[in-house]
Amino acid sequence: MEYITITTGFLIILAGLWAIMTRKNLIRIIIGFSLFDTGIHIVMVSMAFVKGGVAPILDKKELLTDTAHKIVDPVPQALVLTAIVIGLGVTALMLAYAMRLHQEKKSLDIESFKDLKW
Amino acid sequence: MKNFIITFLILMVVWVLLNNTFQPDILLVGAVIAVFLSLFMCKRCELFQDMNFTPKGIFYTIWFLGVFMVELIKSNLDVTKRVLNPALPIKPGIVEVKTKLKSKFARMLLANSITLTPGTLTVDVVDDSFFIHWIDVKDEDIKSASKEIVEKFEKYLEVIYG
Amino acid sequence: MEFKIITTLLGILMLAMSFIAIYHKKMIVAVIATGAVGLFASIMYLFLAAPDVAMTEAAIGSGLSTIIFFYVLNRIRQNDKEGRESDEIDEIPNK
Amino acid sequence: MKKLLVLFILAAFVSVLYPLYSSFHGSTGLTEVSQFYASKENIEKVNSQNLVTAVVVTYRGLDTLGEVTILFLTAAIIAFFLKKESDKRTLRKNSEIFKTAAKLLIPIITMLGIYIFINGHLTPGGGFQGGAVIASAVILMFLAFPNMEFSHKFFESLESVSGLVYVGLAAFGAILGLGFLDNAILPLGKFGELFSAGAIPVIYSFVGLKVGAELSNILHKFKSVQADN
Amino acid sequence: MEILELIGAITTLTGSLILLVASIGLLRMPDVYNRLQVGTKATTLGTILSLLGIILIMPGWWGKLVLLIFFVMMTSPVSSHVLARASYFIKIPFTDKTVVDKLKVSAKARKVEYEKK
Amino acid sequence: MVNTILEVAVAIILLSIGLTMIRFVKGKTSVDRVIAFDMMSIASLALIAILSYVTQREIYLDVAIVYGLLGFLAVIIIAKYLEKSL
Repeated sequence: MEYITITTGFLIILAGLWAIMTRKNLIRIIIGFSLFDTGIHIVMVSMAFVKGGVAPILDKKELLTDTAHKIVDPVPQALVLTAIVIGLGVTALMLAYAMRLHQEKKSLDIESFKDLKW
Repeated sequence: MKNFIITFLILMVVWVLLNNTFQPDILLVGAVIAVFLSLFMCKRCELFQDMNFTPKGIFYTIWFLGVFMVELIKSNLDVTKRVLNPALPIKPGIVEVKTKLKSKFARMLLANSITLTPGTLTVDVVDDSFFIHWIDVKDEDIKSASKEIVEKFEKYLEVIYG
Repeated sequence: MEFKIITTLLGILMLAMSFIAIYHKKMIVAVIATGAVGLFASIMYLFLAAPDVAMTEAAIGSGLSTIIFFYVLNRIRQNDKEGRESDEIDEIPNK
Repeated sequence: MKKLLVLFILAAFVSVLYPLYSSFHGSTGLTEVSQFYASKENIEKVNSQNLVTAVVVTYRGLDTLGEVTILFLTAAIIAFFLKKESDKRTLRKNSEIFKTAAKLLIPIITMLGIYIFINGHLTPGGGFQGGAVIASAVILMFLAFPNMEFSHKFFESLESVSGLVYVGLAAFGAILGLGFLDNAILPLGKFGELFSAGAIPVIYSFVGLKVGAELSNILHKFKSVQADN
Repeated sequence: MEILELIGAITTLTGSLILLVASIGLLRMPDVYNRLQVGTKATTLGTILSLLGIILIMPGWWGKLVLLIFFVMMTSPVSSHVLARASYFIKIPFTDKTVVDKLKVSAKARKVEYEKK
Repeated sequence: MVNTILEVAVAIILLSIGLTMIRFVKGKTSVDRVIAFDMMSIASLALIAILSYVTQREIYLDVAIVYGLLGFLAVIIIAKYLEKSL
């Protein structure tokens, strides 16, 4: 099963990258970043999956003996949990920038922001 | 005061359902949080003002739930019949119905029940008339439409919410 | 229960949704599709035995970020002089 | 021409990722670090049912501190960038049914958020998820009653007080000689009950309050000025 | 005990069948309002029946499942009402089979202009 | 026996999610797509409940509650955006 999810994750990463590089609208580019994020999270969680493992929450007696051989890896899950929250912060920040740029130039097209081009 | 007590009770029920135990320490924590929340949220709300706490009211609440479940199942049989029929027998339209209910909470319950029962969907509410999208219009007149759609719930809600 | 088939179907749905998110003409449909990718991802995390991550993804990655997207689209529409939607704005040649 | 360049970049990316993908054969066991975290003596030392929470709050507690700081910085930068316009628009009145339902649902949703972050060491969830649920209750309030006054002062002071308590609790462990963000500053309790796992529920509750206040602030910044409903 | 589990499983199966009917209705109905009708009713009952089945199979879990049922019953009609109100406001067209529109008459009498799309 | 019936139920729910997906792609108006999104999220809620029985973990139901809540909020905010009163 982990092969299927990891493949999905990589394909979504590629789709997000494609959106970032080919789309013109700023909001669409931010959507691409969001997809990229989701793909990376799926890849990381599927790397943590152990065959036959259960969720690392020990609410049953039988899980307490020899825990390490029954659960899936908790560390990558904790990292992904952190990454999702930071992803929200990054998305919010990018959207605020996009809104500000639209207030300045009345356009969302990335081609119209070439003040720094030489 | 009535509002405060009812909000507190609802929050406690939610807390007990979530934890699914009756241990005293958990109940104590829940009570502290619920008192704090209902003090904080219920400064101005007048949601449960008109509720009647008589035995008759409680009996009618249970009876209302039963009627509602029966109507929900009937509505689904109706929908299934219409959807699976190859001819797609629908005759939709928006009709107007009147209600006598004054309490806001009762009106919300009435609108939700209308939405979940056979072929009707509340589209808009203006003063005391509800505008309802009916999938199979039988009667365009206000009075007979009201009788068809509203009355079966209204008589229970009238008792519960005075 | 055969988890493999269910995850395969979820993966196909997610890929279709991300395709819609990239290529659909209307911006609001694209944003809804992004939210749907998050929702399916959250179910996939449950199959991968990660309920904590699933809850975070459902609440934050899919829920709150969709809501922020809509607030921003609304303000862009408000700031635009003619009240155009965000997907109509970039069609104008800006020369 | 440009499409070709993009394709080339994508191909380069794929060629970098491919070894990672092809060398993946599904993990068969935990890594050494995780085995250390999941060993019997360490579980008894932290006494938390949810191992993810144990990792997030104690072992990797500094990361969480940094994450909360990042959220705070995001809120500050957004407030700096977005200027408030003062235009007043007339909005369409909300339907009465939606308002009544919101009045009923807001306390219940807040209760749910509090449950999620207090039980962070027993069930999935914790400070971040609970904070997000509380923020969604605030959004429901924005949607149902657009011109209700939102007391910035209260939320900002809630945020700073809970942040201070969080750092204070973390430093308290270091003062006692146990380590920064150690959970043994409170009695550990019996495994699997609400009052167990030492300071984890307390710390996570304050993280939850802080995250909820911060997210509500960010969302309020994105909401435009409105009047006349 | 086993009979109860079997009844629960069959209830869940019924719920999923109702969800299937809902999705077929979503495909077949001609306009937004009719789709909304089918969607709301059938999904609500389908979900409630599925959750009831799980309660019958695992009676120890009733707390959270009852809360979930209450939640679905409270939120689903409200969200569909808000959607219907919005789609009437932005003048999404009715199907040709529609026979009567009382809301239009009433809006004219109250001098409320709905927005032109 | 119970497991077999539940497998059939899961297959039917997945089928209905797929059919809803067709409506999402075909669309016509944005409101149609929003309805499809709402239906998908509610159907997935039933899927999560069945999954929590199959894996015998009660804790998954917490995820389902949060899931339902956020789906409801998303639908409301889209409706308010469409009628230009956000």
